[in-house]
Amino acid sequence: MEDFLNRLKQKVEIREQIKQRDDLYFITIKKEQTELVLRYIKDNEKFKHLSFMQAVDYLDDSKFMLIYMLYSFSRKVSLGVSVFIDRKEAIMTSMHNIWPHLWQYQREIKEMYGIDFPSSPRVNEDFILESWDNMPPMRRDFDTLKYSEETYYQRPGRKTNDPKEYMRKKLYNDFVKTPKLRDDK
Amino acid sequence: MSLKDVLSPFKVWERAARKPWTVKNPIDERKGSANYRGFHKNDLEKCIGCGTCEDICQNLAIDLVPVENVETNMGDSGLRPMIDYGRCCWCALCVDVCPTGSLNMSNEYNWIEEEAEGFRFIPGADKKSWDDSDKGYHQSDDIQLIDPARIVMEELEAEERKSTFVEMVKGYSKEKALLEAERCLECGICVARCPAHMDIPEYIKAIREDDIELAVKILYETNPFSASCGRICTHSCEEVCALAHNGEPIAIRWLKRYIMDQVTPDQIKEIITNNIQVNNKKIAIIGAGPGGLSAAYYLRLLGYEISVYESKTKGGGMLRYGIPEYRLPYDQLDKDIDYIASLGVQINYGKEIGKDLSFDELYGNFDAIYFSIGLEKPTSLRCVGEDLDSVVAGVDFLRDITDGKRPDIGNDVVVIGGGNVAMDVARTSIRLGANVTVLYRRRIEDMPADLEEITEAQEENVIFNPQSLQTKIEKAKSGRLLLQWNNMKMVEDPEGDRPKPIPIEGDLESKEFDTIFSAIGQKADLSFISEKYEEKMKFKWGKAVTNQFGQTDIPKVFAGGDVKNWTADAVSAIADGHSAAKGIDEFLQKR
Amino acid sequence: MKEISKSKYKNYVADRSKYPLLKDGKPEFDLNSHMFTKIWQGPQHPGVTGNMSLELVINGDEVIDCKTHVGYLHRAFEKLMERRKFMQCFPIVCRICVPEPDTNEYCFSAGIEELAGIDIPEKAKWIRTLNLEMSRVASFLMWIGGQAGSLGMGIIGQWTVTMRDFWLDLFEEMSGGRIYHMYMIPGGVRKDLPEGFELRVKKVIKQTRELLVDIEKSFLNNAITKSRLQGLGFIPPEMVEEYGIVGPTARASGKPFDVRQNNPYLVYDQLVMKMITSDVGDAYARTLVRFAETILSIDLIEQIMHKMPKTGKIQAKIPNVLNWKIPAGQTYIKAESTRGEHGFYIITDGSKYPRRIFVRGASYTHAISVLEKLAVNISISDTAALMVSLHTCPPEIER
Amino acid sequence: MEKKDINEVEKQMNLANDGLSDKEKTLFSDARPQVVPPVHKIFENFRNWARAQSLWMLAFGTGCGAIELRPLMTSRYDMSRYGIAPRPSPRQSSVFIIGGYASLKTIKRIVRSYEQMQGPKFVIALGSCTINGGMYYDSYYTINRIDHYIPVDIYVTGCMPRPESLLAGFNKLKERIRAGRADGMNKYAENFDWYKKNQKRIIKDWNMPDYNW
Repeated sequence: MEDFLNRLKQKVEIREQIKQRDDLYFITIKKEQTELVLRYIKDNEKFKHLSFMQAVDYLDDSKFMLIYMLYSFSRKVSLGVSVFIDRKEAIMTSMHNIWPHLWQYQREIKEMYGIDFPSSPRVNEDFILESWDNMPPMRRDFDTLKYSEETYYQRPGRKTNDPKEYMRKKLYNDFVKTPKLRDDK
Repeated sequence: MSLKDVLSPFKVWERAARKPWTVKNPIDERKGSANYRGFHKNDLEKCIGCGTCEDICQNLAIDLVPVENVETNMGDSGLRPMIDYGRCCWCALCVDVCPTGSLNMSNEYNWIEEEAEGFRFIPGADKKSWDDSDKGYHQSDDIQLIDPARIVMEELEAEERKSTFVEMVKGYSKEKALLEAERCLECGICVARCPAHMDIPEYIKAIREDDIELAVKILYETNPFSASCGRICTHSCEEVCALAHNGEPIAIRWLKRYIMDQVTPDQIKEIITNNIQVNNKKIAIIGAGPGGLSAAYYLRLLGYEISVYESKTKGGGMLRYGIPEYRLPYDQLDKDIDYIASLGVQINYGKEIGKDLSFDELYGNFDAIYFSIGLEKPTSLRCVGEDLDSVVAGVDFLRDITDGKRPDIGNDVVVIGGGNVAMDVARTSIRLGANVTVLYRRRIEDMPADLEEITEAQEENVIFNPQSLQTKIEKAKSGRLLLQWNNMKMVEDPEGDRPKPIPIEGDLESKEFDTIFSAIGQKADLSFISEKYEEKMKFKWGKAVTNQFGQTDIPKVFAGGDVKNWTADAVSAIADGHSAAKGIDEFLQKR
Repeated sequence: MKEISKSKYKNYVADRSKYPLLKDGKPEFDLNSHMFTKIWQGPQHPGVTGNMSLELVINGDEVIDCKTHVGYLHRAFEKLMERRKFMQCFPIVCRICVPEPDTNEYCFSAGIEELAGIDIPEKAKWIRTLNLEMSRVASFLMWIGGQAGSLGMGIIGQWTVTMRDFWLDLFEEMSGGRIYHMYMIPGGVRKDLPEGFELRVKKVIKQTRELLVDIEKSFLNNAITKSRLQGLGFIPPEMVEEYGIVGPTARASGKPFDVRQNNPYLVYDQLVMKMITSDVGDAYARTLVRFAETILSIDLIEQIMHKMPKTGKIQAKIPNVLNWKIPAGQTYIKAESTRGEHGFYIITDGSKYPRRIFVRGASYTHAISVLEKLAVNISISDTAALMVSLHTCPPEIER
Repeated sequence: MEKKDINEVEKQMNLANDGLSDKEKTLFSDARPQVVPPVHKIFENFRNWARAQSLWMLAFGTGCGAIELRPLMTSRYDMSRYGIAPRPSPRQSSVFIIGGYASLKTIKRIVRSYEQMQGPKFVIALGSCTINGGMYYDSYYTINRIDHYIPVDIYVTGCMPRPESLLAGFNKLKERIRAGRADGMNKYAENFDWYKKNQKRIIKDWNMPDYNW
């Protein structure tokens, strides 16, 4: 496995390399070289099986990470190939020519994260969500609880008490509450 | 495909003759298994309403609501979980996490309603058919979702500490403090128990998030003596900690100490910035102990001009003169006092009211007076010979030690009493190289001293001689003192109070000692108050009678601390000082 | 179980003469020509597995085009887990797959343990393996019933679903829940096995073995089964890698891909097991492979019961679950479910909440890419059988 | 008084069917559902008794509750002996079982299937999720309260409710039918506009007839 990674290093730039387990490695590559690397790994290095492809939202860095999890039957090793793309220009080359079922993941990512894959088959069709008119829900800045509360009715009539506040009210409500040195959050 | 494939399926006709699998009456016949996660039940007596179940529930299915017949008290919020079966997923995390083990599950699972509103109930309070079922998912010892064991605090070994006044508790490192802080359930039950009502869960949370600045701010909201309290507080908060029910409580005191250990006095001044709007009202405070100085601190924040009068040469009161250095190093105490002084509080050391300055003068010159004096006058041993030379009051001895004196106490000393003062005297004497015996009327478990003090004293080879009442002290021929005592037996109290000690007739013992320390109790010395005021103030059992803000019957005079409350510990004095500040402020605002 | 040998029959090749012309592997059709009808199979249709639907274009009773629609069971697990603490996630993961929740529980727990650096006790590993194998048997039993039901043999379903219920009784005894066991938590398992559990497992195993003999006679060696399933949904070996096909479906096409053996986890390396494959690749081969796997799982349960340590701790020490923070990291944990490689990709960022959890449902491609390809040119009466033979599970697709 | 009259007029009005194209509008009815008043008391009692004896349920696995329907149908619990049988088509069914959570995509089909069912029809809601959102209370794609979209007769709690609970639920439903209280259909007709408003609020691409029967 190390040999293979060294061979790969000579060909392309590997930005980060992590060995998580004996049978699980992660590498980070440049966005422009994704297709090249994936094709090379699949055809020449026997990583034939694509376990999945997914996106991760790094809202703080304003980036999306795309990860392709590959598996080699002969090496019995999984390899996660990740690519960072800009969050504002969320466009990625479609890889459905390498693995025919990849369009499915790309369609899901388009819907859930709003990352576009031009030329991927049926990428603009509804996949899971139907009649969705909000921002792509898996993005970190989408607040699912708020949306749920606003859209679907919660059953009213529930009220809880904080033990600390409740005991203050019951036992020592007259005790001093000042000074307040903390900043209110 | 062949003829065989056509005929083969017919072979299973024989199944028609077998006993059917059908359950005759499924609804009644099939109870849930012994381990089934069915409907909840709650032992209302055991439950303390800490709300940990509410916190762990990922579905927000649990509300805490007040329940009839359950009173709120110090260790019990009086709230009980109400479960919404429109949310519950029967994962039983609430059962596994329950610190008291009161919440469990039965093996019932049938609940049908025509209206959706009917699925909320308070297990235990709303009677259900499964309340008495003993089957169902129960908490087990096999798994622990909350760690019952406290992170061990490193201390000096007993042998090492016997010869030194260096602080024996080493304090938490950052890693350990974070681990210990991680154990907190943030229920907040401890806050009510703390006399000063410190916001304990919040400052523990601040430790966890490694935000020391915030933690210091939280501490100073309710307690300007945190560095000292972090070492010597009686930590009654830990008694009611939810974790104490099935394990060891959070080391709240050590975590407070950890916070204050992280900051230098200068840093405190940077962290807590005050914008004091000075007004021209003047307040006199008698006694620079924790009570007086915390009142001074909070009054100063409100803009008053404060003059503190202290008879001794240094501040801190009983924290300095009553507590030995190995428990509370003086630099830590100075840290607290310095910060208060830096706010512009004027502390006059060596000014004794009644001697250097009269109470009348204060009364005339100031807008309000607050006195918070320590208990320094020892109570009598009530036995023959207690006025002999080498019979020393424990508090006097401790004061001498603080002043840097090392009195010659000889080789064999005895301490009479079982309180914290007795322990301090005994352990200080050990450090001076003496063999120490502690004489106490009742059993060791009845001693009012903190349990850990007793254990530590035992580790340091203090000999305990419980159930013995001193009867006579006389001068022996060798020039030493001969102490005679009567052995006692414990008699059950018919009214169910704690057992009473009764002397066993004729069972007398005696032994020679170099020094005898009396430490059976102290009271306040109130002689500084001039008679005409003392008459107007009310005292009961030697304690000042005040309203809840410390106001005595003379509106201008406020009292607090050991002279007022019965717990007579530092944190109560601080709390008194805090509420007196509010009382004085309101009193002066109104005028 | 007999060796699954190379089949004696030829691969089914459809008579293409009456179909529309193919363009890029897809037939061309014009709905307005009145030669084609568009119908929806599902979501309210007894012939679909779970709650999904097929948009079929048919010509007579032949399917010309198929599109699958999923999302009827979408609950946004991955989003919800991002706002739950680690321990709070564990009740939710098992809901991802209803017939076989335990694989999810294992993958999640193992991932959390790996990232938090926790080693679980030996006995917990054995109990987990037992749990996984039991759930495989239960899930396979249900599947056999489903496959038979799709061919109109309701009685097989009556037997297997009831037999599955006996397995569920064992689960109830072991974990306290029938369907959602919530038994494996990060750090170990929740309860030790109850007393006398081994005996009861043996009894159910005996019953199951008897039933499987009957099923072999009445379902596998059945003229109807063979005529309907042989040649249906043929997957050539090349397609396995191209389409990411996993599990028994891949093994039925001659690809020896089983996570338990390729990348052993838990105690699978201490168990004796054989790779069950067939090189035929049609629905019948898949049926045989799954049937053999059921028996294999029963064998494994017997081995586990025999080799399992009788005493020992079942839970490693974990920090206070309310304040549990896990250092930043990422991992991919996979396990073999009845449908194949089931995986959890977990990213943590040092906070109390997981950063991202992705669930790779084993039948993710089976139900969409593969089904859409295979459903073309078959009879509409076979779509249900084809779908079941791919063992699609909608909730793990849309999560 | 005047206001009430307007409501009455509105109720008489036909449905707009705005979601349909002009071509499709001709294919669907635009009538409103009508309240069916009970007939003569004794006869109604007999009818209710007969209805309770034979409950045909719609085999639509809307959520994970469907997994426990399978054991219920098969030999161990054998629901056919209680007069309950699964039917594949809404046209033949009288009981709709909402199997737990309903996602946005499913609720559209639930509404449509429910409206297609012939009266008298009853609804059993399974699990916490139908009552108050259950464990998906914060999910953006599942509804929280099923009773805002279709009328529900019986709630069975549990996650999932066991087959035994379901049977108990059916028994309770039978009681309710016999007592003449299972009038969800009339409730739907009476409050039709309210239900429709709720449904249309969440189903944003309403491309089906307003009342589909």
